[in-house]
Amino acid sequence: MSLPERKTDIGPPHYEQFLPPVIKNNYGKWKYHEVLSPGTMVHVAESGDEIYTVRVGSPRLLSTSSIREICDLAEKYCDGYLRFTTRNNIEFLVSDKSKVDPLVAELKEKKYSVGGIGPRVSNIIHTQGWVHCHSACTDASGIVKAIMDELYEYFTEKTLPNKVRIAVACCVNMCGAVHCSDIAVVAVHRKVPVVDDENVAKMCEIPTTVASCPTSAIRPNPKTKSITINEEKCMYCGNCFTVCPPIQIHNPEEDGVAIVVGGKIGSLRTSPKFSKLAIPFFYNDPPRWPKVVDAIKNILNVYAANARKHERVGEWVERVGWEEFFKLTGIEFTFQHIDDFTFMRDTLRTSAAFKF
Amino acid sequence: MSLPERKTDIGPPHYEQFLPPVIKNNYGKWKYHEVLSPGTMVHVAESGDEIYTVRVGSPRLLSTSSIREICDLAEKYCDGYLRFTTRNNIEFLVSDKSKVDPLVAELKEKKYSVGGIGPRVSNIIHTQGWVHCHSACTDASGIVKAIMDELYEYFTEKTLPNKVRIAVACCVNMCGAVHCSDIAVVAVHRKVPVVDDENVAKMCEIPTTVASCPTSAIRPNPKTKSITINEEKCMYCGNCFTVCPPIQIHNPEEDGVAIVVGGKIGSLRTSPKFSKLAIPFFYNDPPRWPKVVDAIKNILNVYAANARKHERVGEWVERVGWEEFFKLTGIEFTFQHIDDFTFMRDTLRTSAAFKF
Amino acid sequence: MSGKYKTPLLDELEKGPWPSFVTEIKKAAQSSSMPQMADDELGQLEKSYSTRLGYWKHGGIVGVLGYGGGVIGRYSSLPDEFPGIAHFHTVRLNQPSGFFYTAEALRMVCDIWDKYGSGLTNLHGSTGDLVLLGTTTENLEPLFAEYSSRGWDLGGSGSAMRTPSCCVGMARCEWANIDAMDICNTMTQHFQDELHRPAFPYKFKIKVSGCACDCVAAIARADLSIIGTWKDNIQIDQAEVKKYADAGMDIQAEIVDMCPTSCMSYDNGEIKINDAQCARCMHCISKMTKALKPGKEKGATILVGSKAPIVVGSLLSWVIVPFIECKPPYDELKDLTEKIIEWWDDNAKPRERIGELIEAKGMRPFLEAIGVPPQPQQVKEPRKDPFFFWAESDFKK
Amino acid sequence: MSGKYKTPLLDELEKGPWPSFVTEIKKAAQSSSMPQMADDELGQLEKSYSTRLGYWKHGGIVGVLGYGGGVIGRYSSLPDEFPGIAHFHTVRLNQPSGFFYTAEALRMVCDIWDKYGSGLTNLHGSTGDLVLLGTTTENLEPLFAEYSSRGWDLGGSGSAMRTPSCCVGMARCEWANIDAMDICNTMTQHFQDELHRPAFPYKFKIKVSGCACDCVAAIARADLSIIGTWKDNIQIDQAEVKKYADAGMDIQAEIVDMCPTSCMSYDNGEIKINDAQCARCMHCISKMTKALKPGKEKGATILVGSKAPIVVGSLLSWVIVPFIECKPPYDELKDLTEKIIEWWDDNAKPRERIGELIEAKGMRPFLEAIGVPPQPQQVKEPRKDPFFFWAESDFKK
Amino acid sequence: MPTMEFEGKQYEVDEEGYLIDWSVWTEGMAEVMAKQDGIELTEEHWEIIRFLRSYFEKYQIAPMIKILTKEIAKTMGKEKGNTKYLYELYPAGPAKQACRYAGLPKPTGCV
Amino acid sequence: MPTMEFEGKQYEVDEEGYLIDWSVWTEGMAEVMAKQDGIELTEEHWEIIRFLRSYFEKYQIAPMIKILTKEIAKTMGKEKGNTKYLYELYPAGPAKQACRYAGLPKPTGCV
Ligand code: SRM
Ligand code: SRM
Ligand code: SRM
Ligand code: SRM
Ligand code: SF4
Ligand code: SF4
Ligand code: SF4
Ligand code: SF4
Ligand code: SF4
Ligand code: SF4
Ligand code: SF4
Ligand code: SF4
Repeated sequence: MSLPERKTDIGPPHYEQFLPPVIKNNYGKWKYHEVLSPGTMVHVAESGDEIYTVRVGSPRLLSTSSIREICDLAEKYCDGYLRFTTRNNIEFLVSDKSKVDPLVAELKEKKYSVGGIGPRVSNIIHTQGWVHCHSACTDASGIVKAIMDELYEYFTEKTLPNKVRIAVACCVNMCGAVHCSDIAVVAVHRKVPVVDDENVAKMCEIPTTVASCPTSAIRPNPKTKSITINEEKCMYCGNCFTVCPPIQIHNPEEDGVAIVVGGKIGSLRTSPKFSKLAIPFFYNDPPRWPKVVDAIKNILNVYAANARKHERVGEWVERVGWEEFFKLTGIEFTFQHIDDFTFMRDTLRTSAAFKF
Repeated sequence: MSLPERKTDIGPPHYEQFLPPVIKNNYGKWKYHEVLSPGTMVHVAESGDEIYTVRVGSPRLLSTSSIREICDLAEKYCDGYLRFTTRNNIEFLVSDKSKVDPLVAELKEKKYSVGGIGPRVSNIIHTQGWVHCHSACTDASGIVKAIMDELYEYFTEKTLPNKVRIAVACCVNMCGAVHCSDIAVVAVHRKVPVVDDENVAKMCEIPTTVASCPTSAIRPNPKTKSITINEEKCMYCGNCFTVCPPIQIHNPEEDGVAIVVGGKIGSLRTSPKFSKLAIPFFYNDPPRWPKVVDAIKNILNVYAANARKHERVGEWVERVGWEEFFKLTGIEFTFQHIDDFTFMRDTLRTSAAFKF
Repeated sequence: MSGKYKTPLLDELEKGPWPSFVTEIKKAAQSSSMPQMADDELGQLEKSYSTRLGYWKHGGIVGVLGYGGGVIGRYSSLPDEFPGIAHFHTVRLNQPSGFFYTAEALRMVCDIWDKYGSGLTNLHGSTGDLVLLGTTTENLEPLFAEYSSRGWDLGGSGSAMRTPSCCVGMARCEWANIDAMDICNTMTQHFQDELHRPAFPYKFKIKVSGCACDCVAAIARADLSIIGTWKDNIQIDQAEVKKYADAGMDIQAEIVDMCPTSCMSYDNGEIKINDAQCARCMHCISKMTKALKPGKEKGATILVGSKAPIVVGSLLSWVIVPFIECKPPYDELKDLTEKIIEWWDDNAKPRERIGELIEAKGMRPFLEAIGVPPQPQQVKEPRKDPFFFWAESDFKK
Repeated sequence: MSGKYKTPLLDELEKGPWPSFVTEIKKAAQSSSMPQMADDELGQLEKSYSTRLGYWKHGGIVGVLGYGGGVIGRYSSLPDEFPGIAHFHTVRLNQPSGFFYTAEALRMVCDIWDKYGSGLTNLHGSTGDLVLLGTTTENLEPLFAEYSSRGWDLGGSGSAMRTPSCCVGMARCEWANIDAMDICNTMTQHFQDELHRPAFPYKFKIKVSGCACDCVAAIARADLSIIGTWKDNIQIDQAEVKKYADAGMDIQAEIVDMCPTSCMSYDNGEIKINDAQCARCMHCISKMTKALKPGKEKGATILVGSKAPIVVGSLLSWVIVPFIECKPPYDELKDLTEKIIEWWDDNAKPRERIGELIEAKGMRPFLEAIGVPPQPQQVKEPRKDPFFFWAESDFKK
Repeated sequence: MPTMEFEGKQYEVDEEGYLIDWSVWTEGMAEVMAKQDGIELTEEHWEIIRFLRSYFEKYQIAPMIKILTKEIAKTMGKEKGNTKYLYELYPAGPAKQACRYAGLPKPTGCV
Repeated sequence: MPTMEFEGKQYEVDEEGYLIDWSVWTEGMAEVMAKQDGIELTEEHWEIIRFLRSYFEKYQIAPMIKILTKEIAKTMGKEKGNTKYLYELYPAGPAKQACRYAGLPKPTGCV
């Protein structure tokens, strides 16, 4: 079979061709929206036109078969129009109000997870993990599934003080937005990488490898034409492994995940915030990482019970103080919590006022 | 004349011998105090005993003659008891209430500056300047005198939203508490130091000199056995000059002072704060540095007009935002204001929310 | 064709209400023309679950002719045990702005993918691409020919411009101050060469959000973050304010007291805003969308530099241009972006992101190079130490 | 003997209401037995005012026998022009804690000083010493003999313990939670050897404040900052609360709304405090001293590390021990201080302050060395990046 | 581990044909590799290979593309100092293909 | 600039008697300086002077006091490895007096 004519530099298809007519007609002229249920909302245009959105959860890792099923539903209820959200949920774009309830009914019948709109837990941003990435220090999809099963009702029903954005990163490269999430899981190594001198000499750019280390723990070793790592200085970031494969960072015995909390993205009320370390380590515990799931649920519950309406996790913690966060959640405070890197100065307590 | 017997390691005289009886009797048992006027306050003990304090300003640099005059007054009104404050004011400790008014009257008659208690400008913390320090990049005493003359009524009469702590440092060693003052003057160099190679080679520890540079601008120069300074990297801190005298940092043409604002020490309401750069430079302009004085008065006035009661300068600025501070004071914002050193990350704006 | 491996651990993850990726992998084997790929993916993943170790080699260097990016080479480190995934490359298709599709278009993507790949996808990748997960080297050229002939192009990878992405913006949001989708699409088209042929020191990402809610997380993960805002006054509909109050909203506590600048008041059922003091944070607007609206003089704030924590800790983007107009054809924006990239490209070391470069060199040379003056909006607070540079030009003043 | 030089510039600074240091210099020449010192000081200063340049050489290395510190050597760089200040050393007399004096004691200080020095003083130096400004090398020994025989000792200088200082504390302040003056005096006596014979990597300063108002600025300029606090509940006198209200204080706005932890309320004329949430910041107490008082279970917070900006920016002290009892003979405090100093002395490079050393090594080795466990009170917030160390001992858990 | 035959000897390469040991490379290997890709190495191709190789030997790292294009501009003329030209010569990409021919370590990381 | 006479030659010193040029020092100068201070240099004194001098020649910096005391403890016995002992030998302070005798640059800074 001869191949069709190949093109380059055409860029993505123009979005316009995928917009439902009501959106095209009211583009930039929306007046307000209303959240009708945890999984449905309506946007009303200045013209009075309406577009209904029905949101369902997605594992993000989708088979073509599942995509086709979703397409079927979109055709049945939405003239074929659908979109995905920036957090990988599926949104059915219903122009005909009367089709909303039947769509929702069919979705629920087919066990789709309708929800995620408004002040609740939405989909978990995550990345490849053992499914596809050589850098993975844990599996992302499995942790996500385990957490979402447990927090399911926070997606489909329950209300929280505000949105809670959860993320999972399968290594410190942090391909998601873990560094600014309300609650996030990030996989971490805990052992100095093992250097295969022979292959480092053959396969690696030594200056690049030396330069890759954030703590200057790496020095060239002229004798072996390889490198040596100062064990005192190494904090297991794996950046050397990224640029030089024969430096092996994975250690299935001692790899695992940390939990960070209190980040946010939006500039509402308070500035965007980085997530901060809450729990430094759990061993990898597939398939369901039960301790990780429990810990997250605990944090979420304490937040739900203590935060004021509209307060994000980080805003609540900053209002009550981190010392209070540790007390309320019962999380142990360890040496790992104390910053000894870039932000050390910025994070140590420089005030005589604090809570006991 | 034979010398009296020399002693060592005796430490300072014990304070107890200098305490007025009423203080000794009520030590640690004070109940409350009341500010009676800008220069007088009374402390009342649980026992009902009272001690009156009359505070007067001091240039800190005092001649023995002046000290004797003060002693005379202390003897006349306070049984000889007096103290100095941590900001170098003189405090007459009056145990007999009836002597307070006569003391104040005599002080005023003798042109002492009675004041500095409560929410006002107190004495300016400052250091040696040209009077005694080789490191001085300006004179401290002169600037202090010029400022206090201008702000005099804020010491003796006027009320401000809260205390305003002013300081002057004659070089970036900052022997005062300039780095945490409401408003402060700090002398700065602006030119790369000039190296006298021959004397550096003879008189300096080269490794110490190299290590002294915060920006690693200094490299040893094996040829001259001296050092070389990378002009691009030098930010004129003078630390090399401190450890190696033949490196000359003074430049009378281009030395001058910067004004920093918004620092505080106490942990009340908000954490202690570093002062931040308000105006990067004024030329040294002895004897009265009029532009510096004007600039400080302007900042003080804007603060007085805009801050809420009990707000310190830094608290006010942080509430309204630094962009508002520059707008209200009319101070020009320059490249120098943008941190490019230790705290750069911490100071750049990482939010979409700010005022225009 | 599924069921090649026993997967007791993964099967656990088919239980529970949330949709299961394990089920998806199993389903993929049903429709793909190469079912062995998803099968072996499942088998290897089960092995990872039992040994707690991944089995992928470092990224490979495969691609399509004429492009330097868009494909992530991937090889199993156990090709003998799992031959179906000896090659298991991902293809990044550049998503349409805003992630809008028709069923028809998506089906086309699926059909081609079933023909040349594993049948597994990510909708979407973290950067925004439509990620096709798992194909072989020999299939890359035909696959690209089919996709490109049908209007789909590859996204970015490597040391290149990365696929820009954006929030839904004006398509379905009443708060969009800029046309995020149009800007995203325009920038993507404008930088096609930079996107496909890596020639930068490292990756460069662009993300566009219509307002400070920042629904595409631009401020945290884009070298260039474009965020919509306005200059004039918030539009207030007092009748609607009253309705919120009537519906039980505690306007004082939920809105006024949470305003970060305390520039609002609520008296006699009316909201008043001192707009000169408003920071346009979006809190009040987002919680009272029927009553409050952004102003009419719209544009964007340009921020630069965010990234993940490697090497010395994450960065959030820094405000560079507080306000810029954003109207088609967006010449000013393109121009500014080009200057930003040029300075970075000229000065960065390999693997140095622009945020890191600015940190290394200081704001001044960067701002001078792109022709933006210093402004208080660029800082949260001025510097705290007395160590600042002077340029020769400063002395002339 | 004054009037040797024309000083038109300095004379300007005798005008105006604030007391003039110029007048003081002129006066010093009247009483000192060496009037030429103050005279030449004035002359050289006038020259500095006209040239905008100082004329002092780098610090000299003079002192008294058996001591390594306490005197700052100073030489004019224009000894021929100003011979009176060819030598112009300062002597640091260790002040009595709290800066209390009797007229008698001060007169004695003056008399000796007029005999051996310029007649100029600083009451006090920034560290706290009673500074005697300007004497010659040959006068140092006799001067020291006279002062020491009369109960006065030198303060610190050089790479040594520096003269500790403190706020007025229990002597005249109702908020003192610790006996700042007694602690200051005790520590000064305890560290006499370290104070007089420099053997540290650099200076080490101790300052003691009775409460979080921190009237001696301990948190900003002491390597070891001791700040009084309490553990139990703020003592409230509701009758006095009422009086403040009656006197016109807006308690809600000035007190309750300014409480940083929002742990107060004011209802029906009564203040209630949720003490578990109180940060003991001193705001409410300081503004309503008749109504509110610190609790009864008193002690101190120990903070470490503050200093001026050289080398890489100022530091504020960091909380190390949130609460420690402080009762005579203060054994726990002395012990802790010794451990802190020992770790620093063992590890620091020359000219490295303890705050800088902790920054270089991390909190963990420091806390482990002094036997203090990690506690959330030590941080404002936990770390933001995922880069943290593990010790072998952590794995055993 | 796959291998590549050259002048009768076997050399280890990875699954993408990169030499495992950069130090064993000789010029002839580039010809063999190019032939496999159906590319005839012209002097223009060699210009790039030689630059890559000598740069690597000097600095132990592959040059950034911008350094490569600058060098090309210098030696081949300004109009050729751009990525377009490089992709004409090496359609699979200069970083990928030319580095392989030059026997450099496989580029890692950022993909 | 004041000078010091030694073996018939004049050497520049500062107002406190420190040699301006540390490189011109010879052992005999120490004797001269000590004599001026009324100190008789014993072997114990020399132990310190030689250590200071050799340390400086090796590292170009004066040792910290704690390094000096450690060294003394090593060579002279533990009970002498303290500042008290050093001040007995050099009442004006080891850093000040012994460094001067050893011809080291005058200590700067921190006073
Ligand atoms: C659909 C989506 C944009 C898209 O292009 O796909 C979107 C859509 C809307 N966002 Fe968003 N946001 C979307 C991701 C985000 C993100 C990005 C993220 O999570 O990675 C953020 C930043 C989160 C953060 O700050 O950490 C985000 C922060 C907000 C906020 C700010 C919430 C706050 O108070 O902090 C609002 C305002 C609100 O909820 O009141 C908002 C409000 C909205 C509104 C109400 C805007 C509108 O008028 O249409 C939309 C529906 C809200 C909802 O889902 O509850 N959206 N929104 C994204 C849906 C993701 C999902 O599937 O859950
Ligand atoms: C006398 C002195 C202590 C001493 O041992 O010498 C002292 C004495 C008192 N201070 Fe202070 N403070 C003294 C230096 C300080 C300092 C240190 C400094 O300025 O370098 C501070 C920290 C300043 C800062 O935060 O930057 C200081 C911050 C305070 C505060 C906190 C003010 C605030 O709200 O931020 C109070 C409470 C108040 O004023 O309500 C306070 C309150 C007091 C009280 C009312 C305490 C009392 O009950 O006796 C005393 C009289 C107040 C007054 O002068 O208005 N004192 N006070 C010092 C007088 C210095 C002077 O001559 O002006
Ligand atoms: C596929 C994707 C994760 C996903 O599952 O969605 C991904 C996957 C990888 N990322 Fe990423 N990154 C992906 C979005 C991100 C993001 C998020 C974003 O773009 O918004 C980030 C954080 C933002 C940023 O750029 O800093 C991100 C930060 C990194 C980093 C750290 C870069 C840094 O400067 O700190 C690396 C390491 C590197 O470049 O060597 C990295 C490297 C990688 C590599 C190539 C691993 C490597 O070292 O070679 C991963 C390949 C996985 C695989 O086998 O398929 N990835 N990566 C995302 C791209 C899909 C897409 O095109 O849509
Ligand atoms: C006299 C005094 C200023 C005054 O007028 O009050 C003073 C004067 C000098 N200080 Fe200071 N410092 C004085 C208190 C301070 C303070 C404040 C304090 O102790 O509370 C500080 C800031 C706190 C700190 O320690 O960081 C201070 C930080 C410095 C520094 C910077 C140290 C650092 O680590 O950053 C230097 C530079 C140095 O040590 O080389 C310095 C150096 C100096 C020198 C010795 C200059 C030098 O480089 O040789 C000055 C001698 C002046 C002279 O000719 O008399 N002085 N110096 C203060 C001591 C008087 C006293 O004993 O009471
Ligand atoms: S976070 Fe790490 S392991 Fe996960 S996809 Fe990104 S690079 Fe791979
Ligand atoms: S893992 Fe990170 S810290 Fe450790 S040697 Fe490698 S690059 Fe350096
Ligand atoms: S601040 Fe500088 S100039 Fe002033 S006394 Fe201290 S060291 Fe000397
Ligand atoms: S002045 Fe400061 S920055 Fe400049 S060379 Fe000297 S030590 Fe370095
Ligand atoms: S960022 Fe703003 S404009 Fe864009 S979808 Fe979110 S709320 Fe709407
Ligand atoms: S947008 Fe934010 S800052 Fe502006 S009025 Fe609303 S809440 Fe206040
Ligand atoms: S620090 Fe506290 S105890 Fe000491 S004087 Fe100030 S207010 Fe009183
Ligand atoms: S001491 Fe401070 S935190 Fe405690 S109640 Fe008073 S104002 Fe609030």
